[in-house]
Amino acid sequence: MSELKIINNATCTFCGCVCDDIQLHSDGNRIHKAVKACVLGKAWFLNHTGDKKYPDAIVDGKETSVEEAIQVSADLLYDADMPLVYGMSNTTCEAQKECVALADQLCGLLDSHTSL
Amino acid sequence: MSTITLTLKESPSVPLETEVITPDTVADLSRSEIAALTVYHGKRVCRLDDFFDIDGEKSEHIEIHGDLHRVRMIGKGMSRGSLSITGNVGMHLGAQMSGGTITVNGNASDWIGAEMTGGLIRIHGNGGGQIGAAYRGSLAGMRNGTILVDGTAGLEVGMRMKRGTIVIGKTVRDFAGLQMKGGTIVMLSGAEIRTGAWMNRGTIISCQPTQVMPTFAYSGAYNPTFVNVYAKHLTQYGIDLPYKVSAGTYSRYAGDMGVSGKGELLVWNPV
Amino acid sequence: MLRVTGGKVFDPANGINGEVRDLCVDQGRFVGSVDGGKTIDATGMVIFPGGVDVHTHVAGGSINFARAMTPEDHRRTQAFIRTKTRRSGIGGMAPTTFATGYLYAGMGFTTVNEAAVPVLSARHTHEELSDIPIVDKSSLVLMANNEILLDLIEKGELERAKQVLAWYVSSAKAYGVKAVNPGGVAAWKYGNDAKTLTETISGYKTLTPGNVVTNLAKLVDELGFPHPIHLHCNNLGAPGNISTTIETMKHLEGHRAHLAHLQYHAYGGDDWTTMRSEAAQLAEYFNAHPNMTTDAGAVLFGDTVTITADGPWQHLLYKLTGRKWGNLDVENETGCGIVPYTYKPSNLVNAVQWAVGLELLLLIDDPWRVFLSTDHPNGACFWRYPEIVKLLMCADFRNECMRKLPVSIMNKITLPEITREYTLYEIATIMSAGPARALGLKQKGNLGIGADADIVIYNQEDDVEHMFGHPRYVIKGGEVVIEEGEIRETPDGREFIVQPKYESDTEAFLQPLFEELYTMQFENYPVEMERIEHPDIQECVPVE
Amino acid sequence: MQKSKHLPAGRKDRTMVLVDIRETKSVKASDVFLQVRPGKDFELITLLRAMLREQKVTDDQIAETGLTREQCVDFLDRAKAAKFGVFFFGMGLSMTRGKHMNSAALLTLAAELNAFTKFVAMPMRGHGNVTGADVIMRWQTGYPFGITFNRGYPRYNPGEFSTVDVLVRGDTDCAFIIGADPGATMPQPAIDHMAKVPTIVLDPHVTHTSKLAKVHITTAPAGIAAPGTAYRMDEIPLPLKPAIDSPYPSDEEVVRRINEAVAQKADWLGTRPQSIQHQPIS
Repeated sequence: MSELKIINNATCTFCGCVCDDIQLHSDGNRIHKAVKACVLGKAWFLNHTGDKKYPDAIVDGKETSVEEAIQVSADLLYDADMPLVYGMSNTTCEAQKECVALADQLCGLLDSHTSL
Repeated sequence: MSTITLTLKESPSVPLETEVITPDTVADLSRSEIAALTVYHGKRVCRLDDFFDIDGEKSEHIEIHGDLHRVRMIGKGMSRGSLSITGNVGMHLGAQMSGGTITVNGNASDWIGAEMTGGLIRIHGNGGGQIGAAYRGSLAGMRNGTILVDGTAGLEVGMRMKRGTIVIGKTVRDFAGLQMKGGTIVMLSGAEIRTGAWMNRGTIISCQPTQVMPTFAYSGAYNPTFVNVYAKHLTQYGIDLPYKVSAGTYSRYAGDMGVSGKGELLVWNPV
Repeated sequence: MLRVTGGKVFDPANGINGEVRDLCVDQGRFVGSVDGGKTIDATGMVIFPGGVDVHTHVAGGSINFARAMTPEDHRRTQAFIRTKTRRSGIGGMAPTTFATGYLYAGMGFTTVNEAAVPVLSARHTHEELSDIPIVDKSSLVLMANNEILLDLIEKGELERAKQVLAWYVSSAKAYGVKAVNPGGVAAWKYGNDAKTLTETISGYKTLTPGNVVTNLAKLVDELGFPHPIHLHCNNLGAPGNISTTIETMKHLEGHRAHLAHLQYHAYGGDDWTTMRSEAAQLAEYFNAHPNMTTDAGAVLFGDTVTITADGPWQHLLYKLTGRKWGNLDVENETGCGIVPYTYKPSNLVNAVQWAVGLELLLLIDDPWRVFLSTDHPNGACFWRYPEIVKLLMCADFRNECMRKLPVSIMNKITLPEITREYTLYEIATIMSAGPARALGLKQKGNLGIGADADIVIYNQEDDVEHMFGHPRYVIKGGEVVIEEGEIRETPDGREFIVQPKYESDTEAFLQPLFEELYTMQFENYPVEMERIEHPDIQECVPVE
Repeated sequence: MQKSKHLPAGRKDRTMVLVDIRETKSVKASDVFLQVRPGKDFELITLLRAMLREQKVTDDQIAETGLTREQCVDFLDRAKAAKFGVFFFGMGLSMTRGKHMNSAALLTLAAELNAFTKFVAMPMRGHGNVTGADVIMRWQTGYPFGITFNRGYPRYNPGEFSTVDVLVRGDTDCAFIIGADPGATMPQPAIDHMAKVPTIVLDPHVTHTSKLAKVHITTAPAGIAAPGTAYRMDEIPLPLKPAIDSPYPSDEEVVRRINEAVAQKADWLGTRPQSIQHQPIS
């Protein structure tokens, strides 16, 4: 286990309040403490780890590489007549911009959690 | 009278946008020109004859057959002629039309006659939501014309409509006449809830008991003369609107007080 | 490398008035000569430096709110279709970011100044600015209603105020300072406004809008920002506000200042029915005081959406129109109101506004001090500038337009008496050279050696509206971006910013105040330099 | 709690009114609790609008909403007397019968209260950065959600292009899901359609949606292992500070690589014009 580092004024993205006054104590693989976080925020920070819990990628139920999965995804989206890009709640603005660009490039549908 | 007949080959896998199917577009076109009209199948740019068998040419009377539930925008913006549809049809039927007639033997989806300014749409089956409504953000829905639906209708019927008539045969869902500014909605079988919410002007007539918003004030029972006139006008479409004093009276509710509205909701009380 | 040959060059910054010159470009800048490369034969064509918009609203929380409020406009307006290399977009009253770049470049503008950014929204604004392609950008932060700053000015702690101002501008990665309705937006938090320069601002003991105006102008000069204080005067849009405006200008004596959209500040009369133009009075004072520049904030008839940090005004406008209204509050910094609006020639007030914008452009003698703007999108959308150019260049056209106005306004405006017609040289001044100079951007608005190679090439046409709306070529940083109405390339633009120095104890002073007032952490507030796409830091030189 | 020139005593200077259909733990934290009858939010807000403009309403009409006249009058008095009022509203309003109209009702009431004092309304957004998606879509496309690009430019129509409707009607033939688990939350017909068409999921976990998908790619959790930006529900962006190292790539990286892979393929846009002056369709 590497040395414990403290991150001040970290931002919690569990809910829409997006508190930015959290102090995180992390060993790089696991967050041990999330000071000032609420119950929901604590669970959010403490439940994620740097462990490899899941396969990198799965296609048709079989484990595969990210690169392979990206190629399959690109083929499927490209071949579709009306692809849909949806979600974008639990992700960064930078990823969201890529998603809008994807829907634009695909001439597809684009929608977020807001419409639910 | 010659007719152009379009028969859907098979139901498209994703929505097909066919605003080119209007009498105005095809009136002067040959069969091959009609066949080459552009339609959008999802993201693909296609020809009309990729999806339809086409018979006839140069006419402002169109008949369409098939399962058209994914075919959208038929008759959009048309100003003349007739469209006769056999089968269920998709969204935006006759939206923004200014004249002519559309008849559907089947159901039609949302946005029938949205923002229309004239003409007649008659649906013999059920209609969807937002009939004669304003598109999101627009200040006004239908400005004139007539929409008759024999069956049920969905949400927000006549939303922000300014003039014209909508008649719904069976039950209407929530928010009929939402933010209505004028015109008339007749509900032969009543509605679910929030009828006339935020209406400013206009008339909603319910021929069955229906729930009234708490922001409508009861203001007496009577038999308004204009209903008489209306009823006679609607008999030509086979619609039977009660108006005889001997048969009952209308309870009048004024509202919506939430917006200081001067609209009225008339609910028929048979004797 | 690029050479543009044979064109009639209008380069007011270098005194070139329609002479035939060759232009040489290398590495994005003008050079004395080039060997090889592409040549554009511009024989018979007119060449301008790329346009510069000194005052526009194209990015940030408020315009983005306006986009959400106006789907009906997006549906009816111009749409840019996706290509293999170019993003799609929507034009209209509040264009999307990509379309904003296409539309500005499409009429030959290569630099735009976003004129109103709350520091809290600076991070957001920069994100949007980086999504506006082709043009170079700068932004101004709102400072005239900031609680911390106003408290310091009230207490007379001006040196501290200067440090705080420098810190804010530096943190926001802004280019300069904008003041909107000084004290009025702060008063709006109490449901009040600040309509004169001498009344105490609600919530303060002694502070007046006049104090704020004078001190902010002084601080900006002392910090030496390339662009002076950019001021939206108190009492915008109200009949009789000419007295407030003249009073404001008196408070600015001895300092540099840019007065935004003066059209909205030049009215006489007591109420809406008696409202009249006082453009002549305003121009007379302005002509005699060379410390100031302005932009017209001209109005054109038609649909638009109005956006301003002036919350009280927007609530009034909402009540007048009875249409939609959006209202934003930006913590202790500022606020914003949004109201869609249609200017109609039959409306007396709108007709006066239309005339005042043109009168100011025609009655202010020095084209180096009055610039083309519509306060986009408030007076009209920026992509309608070519219509204003035609109104300025053709007195006959102006008279024809005036015939559509109600007869009863003729004694309320000066426009019918004005015969002045702008020359191409003057148009190049108000559209490019002048605003570039006012912004302190030496590399913009001129075609001299070393400047950025932003070039507009027009076919010379009698229909100047068409001519200015459809450049033959637009070249940005030496790259052909528009050719015969087609978008060729969509390179990223740069962002001009300043990084004024402040005393090292400024943060220690601010942090406790900040923690009491703000809902976010002090550390997370400044925008990191990495967030700015292609930053171009401009020097600050204190003004004596 | 923050103090200011306007509210020097912090929380003590503030009044919190809680409106809900049942007593929750939040009641303790609030100063006033109003228990509205389920499904009567729209009616209550519309009644308050009527009372605000001094229209006559009867006690019976008020009683329909579950409140008394005293409660309504007290609430309006407090709202009007406030220095700065805010309505926060959540899914109990926006996701129950009436949906967007319930939200619209509250927004309008807030607007009308500005005749008396400063008042705003703000949705309490659910998951993390959904506000960011709204904000970005608005500046890049002009619309906040419910968008189609099928004509090569953005068009908007919630109900037509919104996901639940699209899936239930079967209007899409390939779904790309990121930062959401609709397989756990959407109506069954929507889930069935996702299972029928090829679905691609990006998520830090193997989710319900992953299990019915053709492709799942594991990504680093945003803000915990992946850096970037997130918008607070009042549209203020904040920087993210990752605290752990993830063995997985970020969403941003994976979507960018998919974008690049699609860009390698032949163009189907072909013959469309570069821009159109007036859109032929709404």
